[in-house]
Amino acid sequence: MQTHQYDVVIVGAGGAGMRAALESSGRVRTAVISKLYPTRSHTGAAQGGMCAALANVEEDNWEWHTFDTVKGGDYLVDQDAAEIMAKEAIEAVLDLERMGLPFNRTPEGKIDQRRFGGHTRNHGEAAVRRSCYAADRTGHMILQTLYQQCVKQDVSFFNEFYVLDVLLSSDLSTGEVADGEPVAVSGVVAYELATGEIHLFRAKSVVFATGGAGKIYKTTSNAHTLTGDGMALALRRGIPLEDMEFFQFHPTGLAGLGILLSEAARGEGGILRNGDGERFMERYAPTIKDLAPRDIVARSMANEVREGRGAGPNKDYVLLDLTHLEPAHIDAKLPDITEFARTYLGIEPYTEPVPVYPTAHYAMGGIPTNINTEVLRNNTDVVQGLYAAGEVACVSVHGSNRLGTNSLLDINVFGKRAGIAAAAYAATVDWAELPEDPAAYVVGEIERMRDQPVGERVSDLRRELQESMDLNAQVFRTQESLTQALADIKHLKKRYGSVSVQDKGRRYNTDLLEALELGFLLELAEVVVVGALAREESRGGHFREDFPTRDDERFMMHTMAYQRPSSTAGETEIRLDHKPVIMTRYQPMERKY
Amino acid sequence: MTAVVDAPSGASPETAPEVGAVPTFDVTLRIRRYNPEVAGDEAYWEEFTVTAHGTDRVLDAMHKIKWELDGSLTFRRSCAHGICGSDAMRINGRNRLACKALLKDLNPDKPITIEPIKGLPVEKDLVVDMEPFFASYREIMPFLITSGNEPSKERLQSAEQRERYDDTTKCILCAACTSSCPVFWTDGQYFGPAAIVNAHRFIFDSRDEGGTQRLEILNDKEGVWRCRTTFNCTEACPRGIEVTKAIQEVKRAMITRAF
Amino acid sequence: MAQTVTPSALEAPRSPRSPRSRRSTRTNYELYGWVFMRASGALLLVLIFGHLFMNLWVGEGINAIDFAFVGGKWSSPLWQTWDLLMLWLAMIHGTNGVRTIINDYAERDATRIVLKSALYLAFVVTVVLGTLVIFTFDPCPPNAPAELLASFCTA
Amino acid sequence: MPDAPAGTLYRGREGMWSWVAHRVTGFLIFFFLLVHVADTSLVRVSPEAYNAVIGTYKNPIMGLGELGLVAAIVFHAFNGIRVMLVDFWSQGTRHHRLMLWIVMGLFVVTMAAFTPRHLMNVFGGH
Ligand SMILES: Cc1cc2nc3c(=O)[nH]c(=O)nc-3n(C[C@H](O)[C@H](O)[C@H](O)COP(=O)(O)OP(=O)(O)OC[C@H]3O[C@@H](n4cnc5c(N)ncnc54)[C@H](O)[C@@H]3O)c2cc1C
Ligand code: HEM
Ligand code: SF4
Ligand code: F3S
Ligand code: FES
Repeated sequence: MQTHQYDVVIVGAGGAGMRAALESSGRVRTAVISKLYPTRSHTGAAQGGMCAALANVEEDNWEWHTFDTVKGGDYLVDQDAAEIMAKEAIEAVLDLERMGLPFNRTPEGKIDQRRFGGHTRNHGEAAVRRSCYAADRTGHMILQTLYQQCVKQDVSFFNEFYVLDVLLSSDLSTGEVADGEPVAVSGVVAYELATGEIHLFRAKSVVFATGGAGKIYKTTSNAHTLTGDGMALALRRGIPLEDMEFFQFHPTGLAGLGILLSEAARGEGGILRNGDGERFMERYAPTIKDLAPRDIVARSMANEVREGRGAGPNKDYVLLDLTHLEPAHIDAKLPDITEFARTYLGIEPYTEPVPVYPTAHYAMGGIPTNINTEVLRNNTDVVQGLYAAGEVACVSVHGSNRLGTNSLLDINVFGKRAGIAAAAYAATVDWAELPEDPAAYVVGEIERMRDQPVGERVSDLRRELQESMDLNAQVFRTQESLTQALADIKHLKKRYGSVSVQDKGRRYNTDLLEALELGFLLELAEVVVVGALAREESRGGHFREDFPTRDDERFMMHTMAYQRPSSTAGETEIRLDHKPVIMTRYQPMERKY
Repeated sequence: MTAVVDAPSGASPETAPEVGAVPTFDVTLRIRRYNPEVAGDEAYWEEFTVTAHGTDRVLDAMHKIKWELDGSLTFRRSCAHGICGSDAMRINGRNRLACKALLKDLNPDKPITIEPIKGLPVEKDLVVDMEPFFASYREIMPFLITSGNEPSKERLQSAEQRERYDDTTKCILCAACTSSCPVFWTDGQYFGPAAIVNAHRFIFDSRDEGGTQRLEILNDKEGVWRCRTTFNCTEACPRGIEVTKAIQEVKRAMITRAF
Repeated sequence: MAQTVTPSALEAPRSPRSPRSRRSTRTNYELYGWVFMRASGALLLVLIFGHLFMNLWVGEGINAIDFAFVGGKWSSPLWQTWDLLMLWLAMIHGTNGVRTIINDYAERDATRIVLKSALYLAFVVTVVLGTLVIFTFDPCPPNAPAELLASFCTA
Repeated sequence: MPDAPAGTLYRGREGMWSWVAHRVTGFLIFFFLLVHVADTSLVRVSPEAYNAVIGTYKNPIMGLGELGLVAAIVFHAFNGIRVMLVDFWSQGTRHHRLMLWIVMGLFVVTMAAFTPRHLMNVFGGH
């Protein structure tokens, strides 16, 4: 085992992680640990844009942006956080431009902006052009630009190191640590892919920026590597997860594949049509039609298919029609996504509509944090020195449904805040005590997995999990379907105990890591389903057919899910608690578009 | 979409939206394997046959092998749709991204050969050491260099100025180009096309002031002058970047500067 | 503590950051070489095609080449300059080209040095020899049989 | 750890193969040039010596070799022009493939004109 010491350790080198690193590495000794080379992170897949009320092309202000965010999130948004995000958005975009990000430009040479779902002028009057973009590769440009700046600042990266444990000064997982008692982070344990070696990183501050968990579903826009590691590690160590039942299904994934076609396609004028060629969004959201927020569009699409108005031989998808747009316009604004359609479906978007269907896209929930990105271990206490930002975190700026372009914003605004806060904290404190034998847990897990001579195959379990989640916990949910999903997960968790890997080697043992990632997925899926079962209402990304309306009376609150030992020895269960929603300006209204 | 599965194993036809009726077919993959931990240290070929669907890519077939036949098969991958740059490999003799190469375009009658990209040390199976590649990238100062005070707003740039370097901003650092370059194969010292592409991205950015320094770095004896315009890089680039064109523009910029 | 021991055979194949290994050579030599290859190539095109045309095409082609033919050509300053220029340009162009090839394929420094020394030696010998021949050439050497010489020698 | 195993031949396209040919022809011409200067310098020794050596060029085998050499020079020269166009003409990289076919066309035409005449001289001669 090797030991390293850094003031700040950042886990994850996506947009949030690198944005934090840029702040932190200039102030204190910082290391960034990432299971992928930084430029392979999934931030690079983001297409459409990053919004900020720059008002470069039309009247706009951050207050409208805050409102849209709150309304888009179906009022489950913490409004103080949303306000911060909308305000700091402007500087966040300008920061990136000054770092060299090649935004598309207006005729005056300023950053160009375009429309995006749910972003409106003056509290819902009409769609507004708020999304700053670089063709349909905004995430790619952000990731590259941040990495470039990290190269400039000579940030220390540990690439292809998998963080598998976070070390805390007390064991929270039993639930026995009293509220108010101080708990601090002391480091992380990581596995080096190249050698199979275990590394202990001692740190004063740890920032989690490990991204999303889309792989709990089968059809997803997320990368194979988005297995929710950070969320699951926190959960195992007794930290709660907030609002995990809210998972966003993006309306326009390539049918059957899940590869994303950005909302920008509709922002630029694309239209959704059902099997009869009807522009069905006119029925569901008469004002902003195809640019309604994602939960509404995804549900409308699924409903069209369910009611037999789908397109294609099996009537199981709808069509995204770009054929009325000028090919030159498509090439200028949407080059990548039209190429996806060509490469993967053999469809020419100039002349043919593209088959699309909702795809699992974004985890609104995650590790709860306050607006300073400090991780909460209950409704009020923070874990000292532990921070989280990006998709892994839940500051709750997205509530129950994230607006398009708000995530690239989130990772920049809160990534920056996390970097500053983590460095500031590290500069003031001493090293926290390391637990005894800090790597024991990770070593044990790995050895158990490697030593199991024969057993269940990782891929079977993962496939069964993903299929059950797609079937039972997707756009439409019922008590019955969720109960089924929970039973499936419980069963799979049992079988996971006897999973074995074929590759017994040390070097580049990706087989072993897939097995560990499956463990994360199973635990997160359980949290999603348990939360969804308990939330007997429909709100944002969570739609219960047996409870089709929003119920502010009972459910205007965040879900806090804790993993605690269950009565059966050696097993755990999910216990739910609640946290109030922070409201400042906007009282809940019916959400109409 | 609300159906409840009886047995979780059930693949449900009505929830798997597939485009038209896709025929299945068998493909054989001939994969260059290398395990650093067994004695002998020799790379060898191994063949696997799997059943594939119409829209499957090479990556899907490789996953099938890894997940169902041989868990020790090792390769990098992440996004699975050609934007993260993890899975550049040599497929039927040419560099491509496994996640962008459709099996049906590859003549499934013959085995599809898959090898690691050339010119970088192989670590295991298809995984190569990317560090030399990134080292070259870091050397060309791949970041915006400006002088003077930071403006309070954005720096202005016209649409034409933005267009000037658009092509080279698309790079995902997959190394398909550099490892397809015959000059890079020889001794691995050449900066390689990817580093030049990324230098180009800044040299031709109207906001950047570090062009001269970058030109100087690439004027090195391992720099642009080693390029012999073989165009392998341009053919290999999964992002459709006109790599050779970018290299030539850099060369011309140096000539203009020198005379 | 469950210490995972890494066998020495499994040393980390790479460190988080590899040091810069390249020594930079910030001169314009490669640039000049590159430009020269092109400029000389363009000139050589004319020179060599002219040369080939005169020697292999006009008249009886290769069969006509003998001492008398050469003597005839080099008695004219035009052809003397022509061939001299061609010799020098082709030798520099070719030597620089072969140098590139050696740089590409000879990986070990020792091999490089040996091969390049041989190359430069060949260059010097050939250029000196060729130049001397062109300048010191006597089209009508005394004591040579007249039928081998150009017609003007006897005139 | 072996460094990069050779694996199969890289299946490059026109650009790569034209470069291989350019390199091979350049290399060949260089060695011919060394020999050629050496034999020509025999003119300094004596007319007899020169004519004796030049005489050996006139046998059919050397004649065919000569043909190969001319082919090499012609290809190298024309392709050299193509390389320069790729270097200096802003549209060169887009049309490099077309230009290679033009090079090949010119090559064929040139060789078609030269070959019969040369072979007639070599074989039909004295
Ligand atoms: C296809 C697609 C399109 C999108 N388009 C948009 C858009 O247009 N606008 C918008 O605002 N949002 C968009 N999003 C959402 C947004 O891109 C993501 O939510 C955001 O990029 C997440 O950034 P992140 O930094 O949190 O995580 P990521 O970029 O996913 O980075 C995660 C990092 O954590 C590392 N990591 C993970 N686990 C471990 C571990 N165990 N140990 C060490 N390191 C680990 C990974 O290596 C990686 O570096 C899109 C998302 C997708 C999938
Ligand atoms: C007939 C006119 C000629 C032209 C137009 C010409 C042109 C060129 C050009 C442009 C190059 C550079 C290629 C590159 O950088 O990729 C080159 C390379 C080269 N030339 Fe010539 N050349 C000619 C004659 C010759 C002759 C007579 C010789 C031999 C003495 C020669 C030997 C070489 C060699 C060895 C190379 C290096 C090849 C490489 O690096 O791949 N050339 N030539
Ligand atoms: S230029 Fe193209 S091939 Fe080369 S690294 Fe970038 S994306 Fe990959
Ligand atoms: S393959 Fe290599 S030789 Fe030049 S054109 Fe591309 S860098
Ligand atoms: S897996 Fe990301 S590019 Fe292929």
